[in-house]
Amino acid sequence: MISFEIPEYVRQQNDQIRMVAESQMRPIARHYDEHEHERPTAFNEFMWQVMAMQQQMAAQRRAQREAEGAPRPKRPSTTNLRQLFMFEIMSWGDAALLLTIPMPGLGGAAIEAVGTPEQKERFLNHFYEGDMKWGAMAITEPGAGSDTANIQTTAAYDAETNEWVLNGEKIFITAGKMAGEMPGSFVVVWATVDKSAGRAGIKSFIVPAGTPGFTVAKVEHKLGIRASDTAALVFENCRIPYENILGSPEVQDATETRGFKGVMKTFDASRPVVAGGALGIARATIEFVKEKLDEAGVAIRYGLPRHKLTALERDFMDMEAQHKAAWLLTLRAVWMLDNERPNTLEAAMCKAKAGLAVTRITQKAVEMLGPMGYSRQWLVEKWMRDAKINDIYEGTGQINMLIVARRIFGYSSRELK
Amino acid sequence: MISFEIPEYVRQQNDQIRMVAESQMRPIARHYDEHEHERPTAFNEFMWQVMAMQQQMAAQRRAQREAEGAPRPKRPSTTNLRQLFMFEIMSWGDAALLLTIPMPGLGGAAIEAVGTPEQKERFLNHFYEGDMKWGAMAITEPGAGSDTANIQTTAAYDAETNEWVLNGEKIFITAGKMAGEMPGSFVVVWATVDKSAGRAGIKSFIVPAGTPGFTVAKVEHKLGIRASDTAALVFENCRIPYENILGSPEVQDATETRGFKGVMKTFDASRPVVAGGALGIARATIEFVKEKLDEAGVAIRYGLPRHKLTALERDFMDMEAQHKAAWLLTLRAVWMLDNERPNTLEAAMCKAKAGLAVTRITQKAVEMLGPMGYSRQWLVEKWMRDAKINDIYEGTGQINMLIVARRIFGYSSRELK
Amino acid sequence: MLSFEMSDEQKMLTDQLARFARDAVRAIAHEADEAGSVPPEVIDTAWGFGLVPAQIPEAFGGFGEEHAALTGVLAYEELGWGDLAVALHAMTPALVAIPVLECGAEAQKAALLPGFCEMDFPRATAALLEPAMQFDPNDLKTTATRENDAYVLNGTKAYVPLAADAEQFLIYASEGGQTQGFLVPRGADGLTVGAREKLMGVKALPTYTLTLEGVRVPAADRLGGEAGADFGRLMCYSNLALASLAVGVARGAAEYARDYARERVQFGEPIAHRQAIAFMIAEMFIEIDATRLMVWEAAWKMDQGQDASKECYLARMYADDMVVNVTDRAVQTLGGYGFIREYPVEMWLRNGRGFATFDGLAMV
Amino acid sequence: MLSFEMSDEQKMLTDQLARFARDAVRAIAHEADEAGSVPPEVIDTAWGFGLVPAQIPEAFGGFGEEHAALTGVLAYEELGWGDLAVALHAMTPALVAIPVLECGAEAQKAALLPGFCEMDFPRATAALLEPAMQFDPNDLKTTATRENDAYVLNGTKAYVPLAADAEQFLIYASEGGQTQGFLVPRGADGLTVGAREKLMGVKALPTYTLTLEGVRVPAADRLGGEAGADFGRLMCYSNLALASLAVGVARGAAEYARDYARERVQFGEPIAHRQAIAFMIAEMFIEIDATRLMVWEAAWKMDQGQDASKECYLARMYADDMVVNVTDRAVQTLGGYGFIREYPVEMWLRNGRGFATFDGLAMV
Repeated sequence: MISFEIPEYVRQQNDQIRMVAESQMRPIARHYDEHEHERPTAFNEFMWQVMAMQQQMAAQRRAQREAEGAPRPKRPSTTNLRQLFMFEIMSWGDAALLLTIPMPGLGGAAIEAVGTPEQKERFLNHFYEGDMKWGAMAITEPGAGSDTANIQTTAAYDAETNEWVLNGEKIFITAGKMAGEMPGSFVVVWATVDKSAGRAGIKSFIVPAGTPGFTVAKVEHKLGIRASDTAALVFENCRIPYENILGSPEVQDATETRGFKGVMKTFDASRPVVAGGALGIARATIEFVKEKLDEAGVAIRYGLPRHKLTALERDFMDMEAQHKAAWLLTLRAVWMLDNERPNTLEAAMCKAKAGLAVTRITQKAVEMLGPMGYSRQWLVEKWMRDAKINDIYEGTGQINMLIVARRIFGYSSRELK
Repeated sequence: MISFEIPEYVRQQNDQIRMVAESQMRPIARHYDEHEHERPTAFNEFMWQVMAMQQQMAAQRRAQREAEGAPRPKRPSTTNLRQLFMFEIMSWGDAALLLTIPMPGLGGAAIEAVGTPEQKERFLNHFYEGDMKWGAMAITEPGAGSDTANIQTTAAYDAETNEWVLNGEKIFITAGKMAGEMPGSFVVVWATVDKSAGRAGIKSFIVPAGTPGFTVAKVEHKLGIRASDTAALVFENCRIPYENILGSPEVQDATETRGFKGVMKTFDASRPVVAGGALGIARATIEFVKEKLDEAGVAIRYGLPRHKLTALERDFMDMEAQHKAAWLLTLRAVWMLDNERPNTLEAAMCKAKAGLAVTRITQKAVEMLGPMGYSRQWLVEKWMRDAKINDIYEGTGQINMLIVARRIFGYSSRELK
Repeated sequence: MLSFEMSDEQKMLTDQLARFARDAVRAIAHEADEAGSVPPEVIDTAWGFGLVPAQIPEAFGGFGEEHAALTGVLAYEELGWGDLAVALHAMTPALVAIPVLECGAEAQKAALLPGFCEMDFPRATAALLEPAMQFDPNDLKTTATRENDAYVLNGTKAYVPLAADAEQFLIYASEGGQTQGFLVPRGADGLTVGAREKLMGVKALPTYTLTLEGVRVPAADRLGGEAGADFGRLMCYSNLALASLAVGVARGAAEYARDYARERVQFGEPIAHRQAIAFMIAEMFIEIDATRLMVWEAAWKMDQGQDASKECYLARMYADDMVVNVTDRAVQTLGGYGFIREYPVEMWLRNGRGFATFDGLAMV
Repeated sequence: MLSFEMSDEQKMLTDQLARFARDAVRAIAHEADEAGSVPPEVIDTAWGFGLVPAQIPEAFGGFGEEHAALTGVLAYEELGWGDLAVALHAMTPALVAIPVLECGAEAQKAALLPGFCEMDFPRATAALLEPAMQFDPNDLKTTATRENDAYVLNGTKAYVPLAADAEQFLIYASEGGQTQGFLVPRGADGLTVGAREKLMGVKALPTYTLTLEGVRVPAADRLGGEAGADFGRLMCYSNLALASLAVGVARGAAEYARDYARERVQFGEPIAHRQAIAFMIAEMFIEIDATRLMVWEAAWKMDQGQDASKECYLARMYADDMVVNVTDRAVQTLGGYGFIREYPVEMWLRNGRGFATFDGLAMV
């Protein structure tokens, strides 16, 4: 049965996250935008404790259930749905601060997806113990943005020491500085073990923070999401144990790119979440504009014929509709994920739409609010700057359109370049 | 000196054309839309006489000048500018009827551009004498729309009879039925003399109406411009004299496609004129909407800040601005032509913009006028249907964008496909 | 619990409708557009799916399922995919049945609903639109004035489907600034069915102008009787119906453009190999999916008994714009062929452009 | 007679400005944005081109050419191409000079215009914008009330460029619903220059809030004196200035995106080989050219003495939208690099988004 009902327990969780977003993020959002590269340590500590506590409670619940021999409650998974809401609401709080939170992140997601039990034990199971840690994913290189098959970072196997030796440079790594420098943190690095094999040669490797030869070369100054560090990482003869490779080390022949595709699959999960983050900014913007219109005594009159609307009403309704359209596409993509259906098309659709929608909504909002919209006194101009990354990372709008088009036509990347 | 002043004599000519458009075209526009394939004979006869008279007067002026030994008045050419206005205003009258007017048309333009003196004497100089005649240009084929290099119609030289033998099918030929059937009329047909030579093998040939083996196979039923016949032409062993070839019969090697490019050059002249036709429809629409808004007491208030505009005002201003933007691009393209400057980029720009603008303007107008806009009682719905062809013929919007992009990047058709 | 999956019944229904749309409707759509009428057997088959009787209580002869907007929009998308004129024609009786079902007084239900549960195609239609440039369903020019135990109707209506054959009219008029419906039988004094209208699209659907000159309607025949009708709610059903039909039309056009782009070879390759075409079509599909989901969500909210007027309105506005863009881009994809009436896309553009105007021409 | 060609003088001027923009302005633009100020020598060089003195009659110390909006928009496009903040800073004195030149009483011209013909950068600025969400230049909240032989000004102004250093202010206020200008010297009682503002863009341009508490202005210091000023005409000059600056900013972004797309290799080829990128950039150039032509036509009409207020207004609106779209697409073309402040496009987007707000911040 088609239904748009969000389960009560998800809504309760959302209410809690909303409180955090409102009390912990909004008040400091402007400060960390104006003070780029300053670490929001207090906020991070707070979140660290919250998440550690949640982990403990979840573990206790699991233990108790097992002790009682009670079966796991039988209901469809809502893991990704909850993840989506978490991202949406915290991004509503502040998209940049959200990205600073000590979490396993996309690197963790990759380990979760294809890691061995030992890898999970080493890097994930005790993540929230002790000091704050970060995980990151390092794919992009100066010469390889969307073109991941062209990755130049190499991982050479040294049989003598049973180690991988990494060499290369990664750029635009979200939380790369934290993940690269803070003890216990790690970065999942894409590298090729055989350049001649193309995609089939690309593997990912877990590189712990502090590994000799692994340095944070640079932290970028950015248009938006300034509180979040975006780093360039350099690997110079960086040696990691053999068992830090994710998935099989074997290079399949060029037509067999299952390994590569497996890693690409993590995008099917991450794109809707990123879309949700975009839509959190969009919602914040719409709510803020509405609040200001209310204060100014400007009502939005739904139900009127087009010719009776003001330009402002039309703009505002367009913002709402764009947001709703993108949000429902995103909900669909995570629902498919939770229900274990292939969602590559739908994930790319929602990401493309959300990236465009949030760009359009926030840019329009700045205009609608006039001299105040353009001023750094209000957060709308910041949201416009933060928003733009959503049409760029996790696949630019163009890359996502390409994926959508290929799926619609059933084309390979050779047929539709 | 940058100036937007239109010379007085051009404006006077425009006033005359406007009277024709208003008195001869507007009153019968709906009738010939509703009665597809019915010939607007009276209108055509009228225009035939007008144009014949103009030709005579021009000839007389020339003769008198020569007799008096007076020099040709020295001023920049305005041939294309006047052509543009003629098309714009008559298209404002009715875009479909405009295309029915007995004229040498694009076929004549090709002869004018690259024909020999003998060809001009045979097909153009006495065009307006005697019965009504039509000229047409036949490029498109079922398998070759924008892809003119892929033309399959063949022209084989028969040395015995010193004739070209044409075989193939042409579609979407504007005025193809008239040009193919009315005595004294002609069609300029693109055909290949050597398929292996690609573009270099493509030549154009003048095929007189009534040539054995040349038949009008079909007249299309269309969305708009219904008064204008759009025909499919078939050539079956159609024999024409050797001297009916336009330009050199030699096949240059594949890299030397000057001949082909020469013919493509006619687009640099025709595209701005077609853009002008599109903008005539756009202007008619904007004026009509304005009239109806005036009648309804709805004012358009220029100068207000955006947030004080109504949605209708914003839409209407957008229509005006889109029209103005496309019109100025078009004016520039013809000015360059009249001043003998290369204008391929500018011609493609104005065509692409005008096609989009007229589509957007007319589609929006139908919506703005509500139940009346969608009704066949008013002409706006017809203008929307007529308008659409402008984003399709003389190069679709996509093809024109491709030309613009190639020029901007300095790319060949191999680099940017 | 969140789900994007139809129930088994919905799947069965939409499968049936999709087959009907593909095999029976598409086959006649072009001819119907040119001829200005739909073959009656197609209408009868469409009506035979029982979309309306299904929702009428058993007491009135129906199948007694609930009035479900969500099922309605699923069905309408399939019908719209087949042909808009056929869909509007076949579902014209719903323009009376749904308002009576939702807002009718008990006596009105008893008198009228059984007529919608017969095999024969019911001869009932409604009149909301007016021949004005700036039409507002909440500010009608047609007036209803109370005179003793009757209302007197004056005004002109337009776009009244199937009016020439209708036995039963539901006529909307402004009663002191509020839009209310009035049930008027054929032949009422002062009610004149005018000439058939000529429109840009939906040419296979006969629509008429209606003039009302002092038409007296007994007070009991006001929709909803003493209580009157909740016109806002009816507009929601209309908005949903139109938006889902728009999704159907757009999907038809997008699929056609996709298939054409895959087959049409230019410059040695299918045109779909070029990003300009491929991205255009990708965007069409994204927007269609987005609109569909907005329609679903709004319909679901209606069915939950929540106020969904904003959602229905926004979904409709979004759909109005989307369907014009998508059908226009489909014409563009076909190039010259898009302009030729032998190919269906030009008709979809003409039909698509109508949605912003079609208030009250469909009800789910 | 129709022509799209600059005069030789205009060509020479724009060539000079283009060189200056390329060599001197672009070199410091990023640093200026980060530092929040422009090196004074760049401003002095810009002022040294004499754009303002050129238009001031010889009697007042100028070069005595006519006030030509068309020459102005040509110059402003080049300056905007260089850097918007530098352009706005360097041309701030025009915010006083042009209104005085166009609308000033003779005494006002005599008193003030010579000050704009010196080598030193004139310390003059104007205040139109207000710190309100819904700002309307024709409905100011700052009021001017006549009291005997003076006007009393009350209100708050915002976005006043270079106010901290200004000796001379032109302050716009509502006088009975009509916007009029008032010439106020630094240090006038009740005039307070507030804190420097923090804006999203044009960060190198210092702007300030201004508060006016009972500021008394002699009646003779109302712009235009007894006759007052034609504010509508001044808005035309402002609209033209902003629109041409927007064309400059957009052209800079489009050219940068074009060059980047030609050089950036992905999937084995420059990204410009892909239609999605190539068409996006083609559209940018079409829209830039279209906007420029609209600006030219409006400016030409102004210079012909025709009423061009509609043309100036529409050109500005078109330019406002165009520059946001173009700069946004430029960021998009650069992908991740577009988001990094080392590359100039993100600044162009921030600056570009300001145009819809910048009423009265430039004058041609």
